[in-house]
Amino acid sequence: MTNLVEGLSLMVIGMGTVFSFLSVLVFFIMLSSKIINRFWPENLVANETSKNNRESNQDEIVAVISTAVHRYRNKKQ
Amino acid sequence: MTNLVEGLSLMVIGMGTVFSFLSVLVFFIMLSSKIINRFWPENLVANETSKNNRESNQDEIVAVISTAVHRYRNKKQ
Amino acid sequence: MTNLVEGLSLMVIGMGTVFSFLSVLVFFIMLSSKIINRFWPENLVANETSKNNRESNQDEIVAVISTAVHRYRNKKQ
Amino acid sequence: MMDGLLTLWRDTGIANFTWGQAIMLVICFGLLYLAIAKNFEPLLLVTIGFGGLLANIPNAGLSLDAVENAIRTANPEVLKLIANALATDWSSTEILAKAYHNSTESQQLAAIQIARDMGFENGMLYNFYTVAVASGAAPLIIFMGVGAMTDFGALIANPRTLFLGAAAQFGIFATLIGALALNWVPGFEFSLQDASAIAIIGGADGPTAIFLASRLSPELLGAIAVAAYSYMALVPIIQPPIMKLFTTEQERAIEMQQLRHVSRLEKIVFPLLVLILCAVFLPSAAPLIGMFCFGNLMRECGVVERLSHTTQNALINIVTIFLGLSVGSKLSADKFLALETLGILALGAVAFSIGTACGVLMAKLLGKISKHPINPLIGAAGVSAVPMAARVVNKVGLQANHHNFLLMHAMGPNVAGVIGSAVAAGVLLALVG
Amino acid sequence: MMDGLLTLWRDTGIANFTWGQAIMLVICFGLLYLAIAKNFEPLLLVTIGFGGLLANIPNAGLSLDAVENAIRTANPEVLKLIANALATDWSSTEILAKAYHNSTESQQLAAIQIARDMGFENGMLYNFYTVAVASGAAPLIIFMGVGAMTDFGALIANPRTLFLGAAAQFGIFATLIGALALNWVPGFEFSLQDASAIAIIGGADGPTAIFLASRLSPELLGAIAVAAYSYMALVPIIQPPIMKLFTTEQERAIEMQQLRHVSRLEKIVFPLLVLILCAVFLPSAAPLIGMFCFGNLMRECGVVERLSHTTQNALINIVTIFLGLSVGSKLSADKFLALETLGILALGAVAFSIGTACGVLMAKLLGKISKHPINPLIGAAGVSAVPMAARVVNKVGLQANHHNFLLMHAMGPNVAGVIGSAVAAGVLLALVG
Amino acid sequence: MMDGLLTLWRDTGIANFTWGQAIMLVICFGLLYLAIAKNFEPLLLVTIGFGGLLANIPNAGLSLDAVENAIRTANPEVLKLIANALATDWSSTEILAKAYHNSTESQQLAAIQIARDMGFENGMLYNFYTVAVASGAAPLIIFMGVGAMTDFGALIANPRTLFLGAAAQFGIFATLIGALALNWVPGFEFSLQDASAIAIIGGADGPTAIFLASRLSPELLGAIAVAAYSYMALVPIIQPPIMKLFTTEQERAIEMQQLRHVSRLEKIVFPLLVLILCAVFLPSAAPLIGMFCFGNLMRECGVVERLSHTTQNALINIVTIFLGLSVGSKLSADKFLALETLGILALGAVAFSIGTACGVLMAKLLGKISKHPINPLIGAAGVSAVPMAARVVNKVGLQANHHNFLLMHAMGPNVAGVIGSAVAAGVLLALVG
Ligand code: NA
Ligand code: NA
Ligand code: NA
Repeated sequence: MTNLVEGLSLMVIGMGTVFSFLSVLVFFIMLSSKIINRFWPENLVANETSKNNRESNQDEIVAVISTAVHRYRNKKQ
Repeated sequence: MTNLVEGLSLMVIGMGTVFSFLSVLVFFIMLSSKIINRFWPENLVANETSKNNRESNQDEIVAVISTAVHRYRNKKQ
Repeated sequence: MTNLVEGLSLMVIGMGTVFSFLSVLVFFIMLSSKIINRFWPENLVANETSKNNRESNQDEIVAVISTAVHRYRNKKQ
Repeated sequence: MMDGLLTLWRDTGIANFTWGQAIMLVICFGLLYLAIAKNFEPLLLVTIGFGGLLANIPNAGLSLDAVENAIRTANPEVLKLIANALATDWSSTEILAKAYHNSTESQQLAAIQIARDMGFENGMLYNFYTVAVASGAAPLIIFMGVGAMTDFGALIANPRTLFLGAAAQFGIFATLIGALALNWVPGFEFSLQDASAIAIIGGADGPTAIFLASRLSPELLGAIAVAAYSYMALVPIIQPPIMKLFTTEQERAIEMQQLRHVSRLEKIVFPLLVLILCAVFLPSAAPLIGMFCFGNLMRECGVVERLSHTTQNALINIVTIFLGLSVGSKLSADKFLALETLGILALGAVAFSIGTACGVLMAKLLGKISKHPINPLIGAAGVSAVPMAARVVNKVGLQANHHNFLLMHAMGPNVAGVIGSAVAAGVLLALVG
Repeated sequence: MMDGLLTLWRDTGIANFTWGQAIMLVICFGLLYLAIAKNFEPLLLVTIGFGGLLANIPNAGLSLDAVENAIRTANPEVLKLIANALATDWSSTEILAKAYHNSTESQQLAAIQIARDMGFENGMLYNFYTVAVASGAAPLIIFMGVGAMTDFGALIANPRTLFLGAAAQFGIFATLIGALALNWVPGFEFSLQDASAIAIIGGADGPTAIFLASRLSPELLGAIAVAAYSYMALVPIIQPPIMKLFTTEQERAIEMQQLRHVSRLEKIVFPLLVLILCAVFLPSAAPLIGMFCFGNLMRECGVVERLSHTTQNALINIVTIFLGLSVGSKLSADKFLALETLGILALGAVAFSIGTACGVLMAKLLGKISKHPINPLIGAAGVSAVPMAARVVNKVGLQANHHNFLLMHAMGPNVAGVIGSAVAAGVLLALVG
Repeated sequence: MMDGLLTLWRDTGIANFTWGQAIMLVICFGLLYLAIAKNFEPLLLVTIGFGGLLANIPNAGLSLDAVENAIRTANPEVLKLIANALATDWSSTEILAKAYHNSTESQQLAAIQIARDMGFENGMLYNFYTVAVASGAAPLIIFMGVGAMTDFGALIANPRTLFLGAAAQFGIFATLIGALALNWVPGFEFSLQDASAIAIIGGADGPTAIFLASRLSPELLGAIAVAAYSYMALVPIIQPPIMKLFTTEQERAIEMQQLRHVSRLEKIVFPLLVLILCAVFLPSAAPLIGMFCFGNLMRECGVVERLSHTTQNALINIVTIFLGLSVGSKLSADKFLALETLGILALGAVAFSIGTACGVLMAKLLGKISKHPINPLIGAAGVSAVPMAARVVNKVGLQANHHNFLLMHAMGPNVAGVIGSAVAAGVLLALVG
């Protein structure tokens, strides 16, 4: 019985802590996102360009190979 | 001398155990193989088809590339 | 003060040891290089041939692929 | 030579099998079957199952320490010396074993020295358990690996989903009450520690459950770990009916807005933020949350890719193998084949169900006060069970609306659940540990 | 400053070299030469050889524990305190070292505490040895890795090849007798434990030999491991003449039927089957066979590929490095440069030869009672030494018949030999350990 | 329930923060910033920095052992029992903690047993530190990995660059004098051990510095490791002005001859040669040089590629993670926020500068007596800091002459510096340890 009471108090404290902790975390995530996106915004264009460059090279290689396969198959028929 | 006798008895018991153990294992492997192949036979065709599919794709790629290499070399000459 | 004297003696012994050790090492490296290159010279040609073989295969593949890419691009234009 | 044969016979499994061990072997084969044939959390259930097999080989003593192995031989002289070291009398080997576990560290050391002097040694699985689990290292390293494999982008893009991860932890605390209430049933005697360790099953997070159980209730570790991983594997069966019970077809069809892009810097700051909050408000959660955040920082910071790669591969795999074998070593008949295990299994199911329901209800509440539409299904992912729960959400969502892809939205509450249960574990450690 | 120079000089290797250490260094360079230039089992012989070099650096004490390092300094005050803790008198450092090894665990602990209080520490190789070999962990983990790398398909397709693996173990037990008979030669005093540890060289299986030696006769571990790996590397030289001696050209030319396909389920069931038999009949073989089967199950079950991959790569490589260094740490002059080592080397050669002969003879017998033709050469693969022995069989077979590819057929007895020697090790552990 | 809330509050970080911890957290965030944003030796500074964060979480006790954690609670009964075991009185927890560290091994064991009996446990970082650093294992394994990653070709082609690596070690011994001289400043009290551990920062080699500090001055380990890695990261800023101060534009423009081809056999013989010299002349350097040569032999011998690959990847990465966290665990406020740390940082900068200058001057001297032209810049690479210092040499060389590629020539002195500082560490261990 005393244990059950202890358990109930654990539940209240526990859920309270979980909610408080995560609420504070929500607040700070929002705050940090705002600060970061205002003062150190990610240069999306630059990033994606360099990424695109790399990817487009790969795309081209894929394109070349698949074209080669295609032509080869057509020729086979 | 007593050690030698002990050694001989170790040899008899040891080889006996090794042979018994592996004989029983032979029996159970055969039994399990029979049971498995009767009740849960591996769908070889399905398996191999899917495998073949994968492999045939690879084969085709290999074929394409080697053809390409070939043509390229012939052209070079 | 005594510590400082000890430190000075450590410095002399230490630098002495470092220099002696590395000097002996210099000597033995030179000696071993001479011995090795006289008695067990590396068959550079053989080595490089086998390496070249492997590499030339790769070179050819690279060449084939880049040619394919080239032709593909020219065709595209 | 007859002596030799007799020794060998007395040593065989047939001559020493107990019913309990036979049943445990069957149970462990069952775990292996579920893992291999049904793909139930195979990484842990294959290793735990096999560890359980090894632990229940009669007369091998793989999961016993040197003293327990000495006691197992039941040689009166050996027993007398050990009883002497423990400063007790002895009438049966069981009583002596119990006395050994209840004696002080210095008495235990004396007993170990005597057992070693007589040539007894720790079993291999006992050594693995000591190094990997009793020290707390293995679950924490796995947690670091999980951190290195987790992308918090979805959570940072929509931080309010943290509330869903918080709500789902109600499963933990409700189960705690349930475990204590079970004490009214004759045969159950869960201490507050036991109840807390059982409750954490509701966190749906393997390493957290093993870590907490190893601190609070090592005796129940085997059953708790098996229950936790089994229910995590059963998420696709347990959750959908509950999700459907608490939502209407219409609610399940709600489409959500695409998540915004999250910058690299936001992702780097996130683990540091979580760590600071943990340091300020809940230091007892520091081992779990600290290692998790460390793994995640290695992932996101972009300058230690080789460490992050090894953490996600070789290191977590090696630790998983030894963690699984060690947990399996706790699947001994005398501890697992007890009424408690049935209670733990029942409570685990309750914990998952309550957690799911609370997550869904919280999502409904959140949907009412939010400007953007929120599909209540994503609340179910708050129990963690990453990434299975999020996938289940996606599947149930698609059933209601063929254009409704909830996977990314469910990843937010899903990873929030991991943090939530680590926080809950921290509270339990602080107040009960 | 003169003091410093003197200390440094007294510390140098030149001032402390003993003949024994110089010879051991030459031997270790020999092992490295064989490994690097002749490709003799390089994974183990490079690591063991280098460990041996490190262990024989005079005055470095890398393979000594704190107390041995304290005794090595020969400072009378230090020796007095240690002798006091061990409750003995002392006249020479050798006698004190011996007393230390023969004293009880609690006396040893007292001596260690005193040595630590005076600033002495365990050598690095001693630590590696304790963690990797004395605990039994490293050979078992390697065995798990070997299990994960072994395909039992050939054995399951033709289970009778297990008899070949059984017959080849006769080499073990014949060597056991040989070792005991050697006691008639003055200078040899092999106990039953020593003889058993030596005999296992005939099992042609590195981790099994190291594991058994570490349990039964740690003093001989270095020589036994070196002999085992050396002869495994010499299989292509030792076996062919024996194979040819017991077979006719005609027999060697026998072609065998292609092996049937083995299903995935059969391969999954196999390790579990072996484990059950081990549990029922020979629990003392459980550590070896258990870990081996665990590795094999991870390989075959198909649901834990990432664990299997790590076991076969990062994990087994890491453990190999530390196992090799640890074994090498046992190559100290006082233990290796003894008459016993010559005896062990001679016995090892005998063991391999007898094992090979028995395997071949058993294959001839089996061929007579079998419907399908059996090439007696494949019996030679029964000694294990995977996969070298099977390759040798293939080569000798091709010499007799250019269309005779025996490799796959030899893999059956080859892996059977691994199980056979693990079983033999279990028997020896049960009766002699 | 009020009790519970109170316990939780008393447990929080806010209620327990000390100024020291807060400042340490800021410093550790600074280290993380430098590592992530500025790419300063990120592998070590990310892990050390995060370890430091974890160690300074108030009330978490992650870097304390069981007894220290027991003392931290300040429960009078607990303190009384521990003081009893240590046979001391106690007035404050600080005094008791000090008494614990100064007591004998057997008293410490008694105190540990009591703390364990009362349920206290080692913090996670303390366990990591014990296994990884106190044993000496982690820095040695890292050194093995560095050996496996180092190509000595450039050094073998031009062995005289070893003299540059020797000269640069003058930075170590000059710093030693400096540290002892600092004792004249009130507040500094460096023992000879402390001074030696600090001096090794001038070796510009992380694992060597950590290994030596763990042997000679564990209290200063945190500050020394941070200083060593920070200055290694600052090499591109510290070295160029010194290099330019001691050379003329003309000297910096000197072009060097292409290095000759070095055969595989020469590369195999090299690590064995270094090991033999170490065994003969300086056994106290055997742990460092031995492991380094072992790694290099695995790399070059060509027959154990799988071991070499794992050593360079999974193994070194795993050990780096735990080494970093362990070193970070030593960044506690009471040890780091002391006047000593400022002294260490100042001495470290001096050490690097003197080492650089001596290397350059030696290169000028060598250039004068050599037939082939030698660019004095390559002497700066003799401090080690592989490969950063060599890159800096290359860059400064290119500034003076656009066709002057010195990278390969600087690699010789660069790796010579690694051997040089290992030798210096051996001397210090032999004379001061
Ligand atoms: Na959770
Ligand atoms: Na064998
Ligand atoms: Na250096």
